[in-house]
Amino acid sequence: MLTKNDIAKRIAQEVQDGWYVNLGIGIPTLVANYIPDGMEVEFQSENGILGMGPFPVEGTEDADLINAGKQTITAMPGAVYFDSATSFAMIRGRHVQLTVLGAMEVSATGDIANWKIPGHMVKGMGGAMDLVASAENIIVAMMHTNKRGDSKLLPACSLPLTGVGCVRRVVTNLAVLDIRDGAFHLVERAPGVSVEEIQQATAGSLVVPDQVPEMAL
Amino acid sequence: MLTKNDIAKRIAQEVQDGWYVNLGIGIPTLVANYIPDGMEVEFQSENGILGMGPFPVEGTEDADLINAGKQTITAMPGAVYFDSATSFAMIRGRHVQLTVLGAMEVSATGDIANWKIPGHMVKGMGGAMDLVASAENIIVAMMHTNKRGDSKLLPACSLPLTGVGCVRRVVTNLAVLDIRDGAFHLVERAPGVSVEEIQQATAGSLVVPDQVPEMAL
Amino acid sequence: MAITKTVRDAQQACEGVQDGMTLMLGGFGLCGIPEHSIAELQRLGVKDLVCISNNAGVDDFGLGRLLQGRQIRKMISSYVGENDEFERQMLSGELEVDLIPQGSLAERCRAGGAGIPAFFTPAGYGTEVAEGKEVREFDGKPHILETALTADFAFVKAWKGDAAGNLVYKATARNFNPMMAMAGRITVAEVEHLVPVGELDPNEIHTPGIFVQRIFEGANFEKRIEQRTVRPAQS
Amino acid sequence: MAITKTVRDAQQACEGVQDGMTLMLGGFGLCGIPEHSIAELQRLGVKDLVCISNNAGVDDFGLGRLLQGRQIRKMISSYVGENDEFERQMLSGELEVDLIPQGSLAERCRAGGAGIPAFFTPAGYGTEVAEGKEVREFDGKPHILETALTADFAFVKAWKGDAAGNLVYKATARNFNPMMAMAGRITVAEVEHLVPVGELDPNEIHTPGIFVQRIFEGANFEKRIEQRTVRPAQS
Repeated sequence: MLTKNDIAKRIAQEVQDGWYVNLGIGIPTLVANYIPDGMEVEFQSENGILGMGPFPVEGTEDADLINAGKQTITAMPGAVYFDSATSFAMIRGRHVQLTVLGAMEVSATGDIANWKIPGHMVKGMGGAMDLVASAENIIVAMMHTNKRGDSKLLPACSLPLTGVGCVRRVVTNLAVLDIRDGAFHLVERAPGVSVEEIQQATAGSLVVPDQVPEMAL
Repeated sequence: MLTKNDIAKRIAQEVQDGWYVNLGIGIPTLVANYIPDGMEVEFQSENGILGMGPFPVEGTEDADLINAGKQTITAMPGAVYFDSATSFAMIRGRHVQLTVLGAMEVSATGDIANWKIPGHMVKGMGGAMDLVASAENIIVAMMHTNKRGDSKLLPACSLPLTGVGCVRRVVTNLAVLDIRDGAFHLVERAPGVSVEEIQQATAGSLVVPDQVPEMAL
Repeated sequence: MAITKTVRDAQQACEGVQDGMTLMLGGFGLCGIPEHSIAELQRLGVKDLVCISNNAGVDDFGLGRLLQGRQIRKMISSYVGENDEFERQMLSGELEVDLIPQGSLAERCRAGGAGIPAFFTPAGYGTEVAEGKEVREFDGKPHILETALTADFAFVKAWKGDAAGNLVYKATARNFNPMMAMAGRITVAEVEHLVPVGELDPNEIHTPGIFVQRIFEGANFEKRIEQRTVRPAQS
Repeated sequence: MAITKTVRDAQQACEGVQDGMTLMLGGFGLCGIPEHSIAELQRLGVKDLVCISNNAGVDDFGLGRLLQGRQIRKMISSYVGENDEFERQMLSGELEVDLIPQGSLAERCRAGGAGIPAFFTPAGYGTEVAEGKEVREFDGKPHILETALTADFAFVKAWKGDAAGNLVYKATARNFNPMMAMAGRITVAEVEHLVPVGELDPNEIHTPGIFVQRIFEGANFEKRIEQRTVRPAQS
């Protein structure tokens, strides 16, 4: 079973040279830690920076330089700042090659719910609806089940949607799964996790090929 | 009867402190020459400058600094450059207080035609359609009649339109006229020009008040 | 000759703000917010405000200060966490909240300033955000029609500015400020450094002065950091 | 780590341009045009092009060079004077011309780059530009629906740029370049000065590198002036 850092590590393997990548809050943020040195990848944060670097060295924080999670950050050489309209022009206009974000639920048709639980305080969708409606390549990073042990990979989302038919791949603590033709297709198992465990934890239609390799991390 | 420079001089009297002004090609361009020193007025050129100054001193021309007429210009202190989308955001968003432009025909309902003569080479509307569709305050600067002596102030335009119901005031070599309620309202006569001459040169409905003062230039 | 927009201070800048008005306020979280104008709005005690702002501040800073005095009737935002008083007022129904996708919020403000009354975007299609909105397909993909936002007053914060209202922002403190500056009937800019006209390079200005009606230099910006994240200094 | 976009020269930058493609070309008049890319397109001899450009150059410079070789099938522009060969081809029906208001042209390119498939504008309502287009009233004022423009290749010209594709324009040579950079499937930038990554202040970049796929430094820009207007030196 993968840790959150392992999930990030596995997703980092999806990133290709020359890609602009938007990482959501939580596990997705960790992906940046596992990009190989020398790989030409730039991170976009929707509040207005391309070329986001690591957290600042203590004492050099700048209140004017934050990421979408409102954390203090740094800028890499070649970075650029821009306004929010331009930022979402990049996202909506499909200039960002990969979006990684968390989810509460994902459906077998690629729907995603990650912003609202009826009856609970609703904080808002932030940029998530723009991101999922536009990105060509969306990977969801999440635990396979919720705190009650219920599957988060469903035939249909029960929570209010963030986007429709947009998720292409899900990486969980148990598996890598692709979404197509109305089903989850098992691609890889987490080390030590059996196909049966994955089947049990997946409520939506699951297609299991003959060979399901274990992830190489 | 006014010269082209006189027309510009008369229009300059319309300009108020604190206004951003867009001047079209031809007579309108001359308006800038008659703004009193010390008046806070900035000229916008739709190709991307606010705070346009006079032509450059010989030898200091810069190919990168032109106006919408493609003439070399200078920038005043406080000037700013921007892209064409932002430029027309200013125009469409009604941030420019006054637009002065030329016309081939103006109708008594405020329609304007100034871009196309069927059968002749059509060069295009440039920014004129955006300007007339958006500006709150549009003054047309033109000769009262065309080269054949026909009135350019008509019941309805005969040429393809640039904009509909948008012109508020016309300043010609003969008169200042306001457009409202489907008629030209005579406001001022050019020095030495009689009301009868203006009536004769105006094909559209003309309302003449009891008193028609002569322009003070 | 450049048009002078300078006012003395936040008090003069906020003249004319009245109960029931719609305000835009720049900033993302607490980054790049017009903190002096917000303090003055609190002092003025204007009520029943509709505030368009990406976030709602924290309990004692940013828009949280106006929430304390129940000055806000409605918030139009994309994300409103980090504020207990906000949560209390929202859950009790005292505060109306309109949540819209962040990109649509930014684009709707720009549209308002640019004279574009409506545009199509894919964001929110198939979600509750699309309810009651026109849906149309372009290239086989459904989009929803979103309308422009404008405000009686827009309050923005910049790093540098001049008397002509030209503004330069710093780093990610730019965020929503440029579009909101465009969309205010009266736009008030507070800046860290008010420089003489002509000092800003005309190539490097982010907000042309035409969008700004009033400008003042604020003293002692607090510029609070919401999430201080650091790494240790390397030895 | 920054993504490298540098190519050797115009020849490498234009690889993949084919007959029948839609191209965008920045510039206003002859100001800020991608003159090296145009020269290369002429050398390549690609034909049947659809060119989106505010103007069409003069007889022997700018897009006029592609008109000479009858490489252009259709021009989408706002103003096309100053070019005899253009006039000849247009009147003879060899060249198709789509004239659109300048502000709509700029906004349609921006929309294409920003994933906005369509928007409403008042420009052109009641004129032949509105023919066949949807009309809708907002606040009692009629607007027409305009759609986004995109291109297979966009060619832009900047003053300074770096290997990451970040661009800075000079003065009014900015014009259509930023929006066209956004709207090209492949955007080629030619710059007067290619500077090391990290040298451009990230606050002062006009076109973020994400919009640019190829960049090269041009040698010996001609930068022809169309209307040289001057006043005498004062004594």
